[in-house]
Amino acid sequence: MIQLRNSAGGMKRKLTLTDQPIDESAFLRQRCMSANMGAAAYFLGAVRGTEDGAVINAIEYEAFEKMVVHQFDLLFAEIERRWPVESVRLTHRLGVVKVNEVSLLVEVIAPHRAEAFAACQWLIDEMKRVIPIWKKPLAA
Amino acid sequence: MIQLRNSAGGMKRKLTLTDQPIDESAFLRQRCMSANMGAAAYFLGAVRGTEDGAVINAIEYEAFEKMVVHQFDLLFAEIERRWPVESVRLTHRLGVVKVNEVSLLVEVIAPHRAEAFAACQWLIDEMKRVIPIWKKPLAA
Amino acid sequence: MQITIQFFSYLKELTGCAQISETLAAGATLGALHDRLLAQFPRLAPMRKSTLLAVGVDYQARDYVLQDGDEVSLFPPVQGG
Amino acid sequence: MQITIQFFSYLKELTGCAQISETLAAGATLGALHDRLLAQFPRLAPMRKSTLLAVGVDYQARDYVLQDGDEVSLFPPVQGG
Repeated sequence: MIQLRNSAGGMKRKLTLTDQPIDESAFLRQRCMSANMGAAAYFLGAVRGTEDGAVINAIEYEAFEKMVVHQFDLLFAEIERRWPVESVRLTHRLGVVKVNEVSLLVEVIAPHRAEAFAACQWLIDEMKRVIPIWKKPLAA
Repeated sequence: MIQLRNSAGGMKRKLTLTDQPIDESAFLRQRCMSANMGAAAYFLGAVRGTEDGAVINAIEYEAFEKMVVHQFDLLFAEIERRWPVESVRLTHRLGVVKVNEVSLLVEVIAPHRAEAFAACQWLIDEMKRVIPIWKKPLAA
Repeated sequence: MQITIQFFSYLKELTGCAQISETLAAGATLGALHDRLLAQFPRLAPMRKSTLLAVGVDYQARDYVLQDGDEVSLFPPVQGG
Repeated sequence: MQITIQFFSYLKELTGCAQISETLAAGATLGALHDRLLAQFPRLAPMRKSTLLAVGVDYQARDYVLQDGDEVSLFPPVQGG
């Protein structure tokens, strides 16, 4: 498991890459939200039972981990530049993830709803453009 | 506490209006997500320490409850018409809610990310337009 | 005919009451009732345009024709969340 | 100069190897290396335009001038989430 934290002064960031099942309630318990923050936008991605119309059993996620970490760092820095976000946390599971299991959790905390949603959606869109992780469906 | 559920055939819906603190982990434990669903968009709203620049201690939420329930029903029906959403849950706290406490939790489960985010944001936007709930800041 | 009127949020503070009852002639519209209430409670006048009007649990326009026993609600713009 | 090349995802299956090493003349560009790999592994050719190129942990354009010891990575469009 790779964990990357950074909260020196600016926006809090936490990236976790793990080949173990994601503990969503632990993720939530670790949330830290100050009194000036009014909004948390979350996203949870789970492995669906079909991929391109075919029934599957699981997805195997492969990552170029060193580059994943660096590219997320660039994305987090861009979020800090664009929005008044207090905290970004992202956990991505790697390896074999069975149908219905969680592959991704993202949380963005900001003063207001609009910026929390905007940053959360932007982060996921950019992740799907630049973060070197690949999916391989495993047939049922 | 008012709870409204409806899952006869179509989209699952659950509305909760409560004057007790919102138990976020219980809310999450009650999630039900089928194997065809890949995305859950959440939103959490909390009371901020300032309102219009003034430091506050809490917000008192007043509701016309009977109309709140009916108007949410209309919004849920519209979501079902517009997006392939499996489930919508919304919990709104009423009465006095202290700074940093949760006032709103929304969850939308859908096959894919785009529709989960779209429906979740649309629901909150519409809520702020038509649901008869009002805020009264209580000074610190 | 007899109509019940409820005030919510700060409209309630401006009128000094949560609920009143009015007797109206048959065929009276929601808009006519609103105008009468503005005359009766001049402090509501500045909010005239932003005030939302509902009958029962549905929003209605000013030309809505009231019926005996209707429950009318007046309130300011909503602010949930 | 000596360059290491890694393949990811199905590019690795198409080449049959995860990593190779190439000796290039000084001043060679990333694009020139890519062309050489396409000649060496013809099964990569159909993916030529969609293949992403990185040096170290950063994306680079085809005109990037390689340096001795660079680690180059080739991979298909990413699909996290």
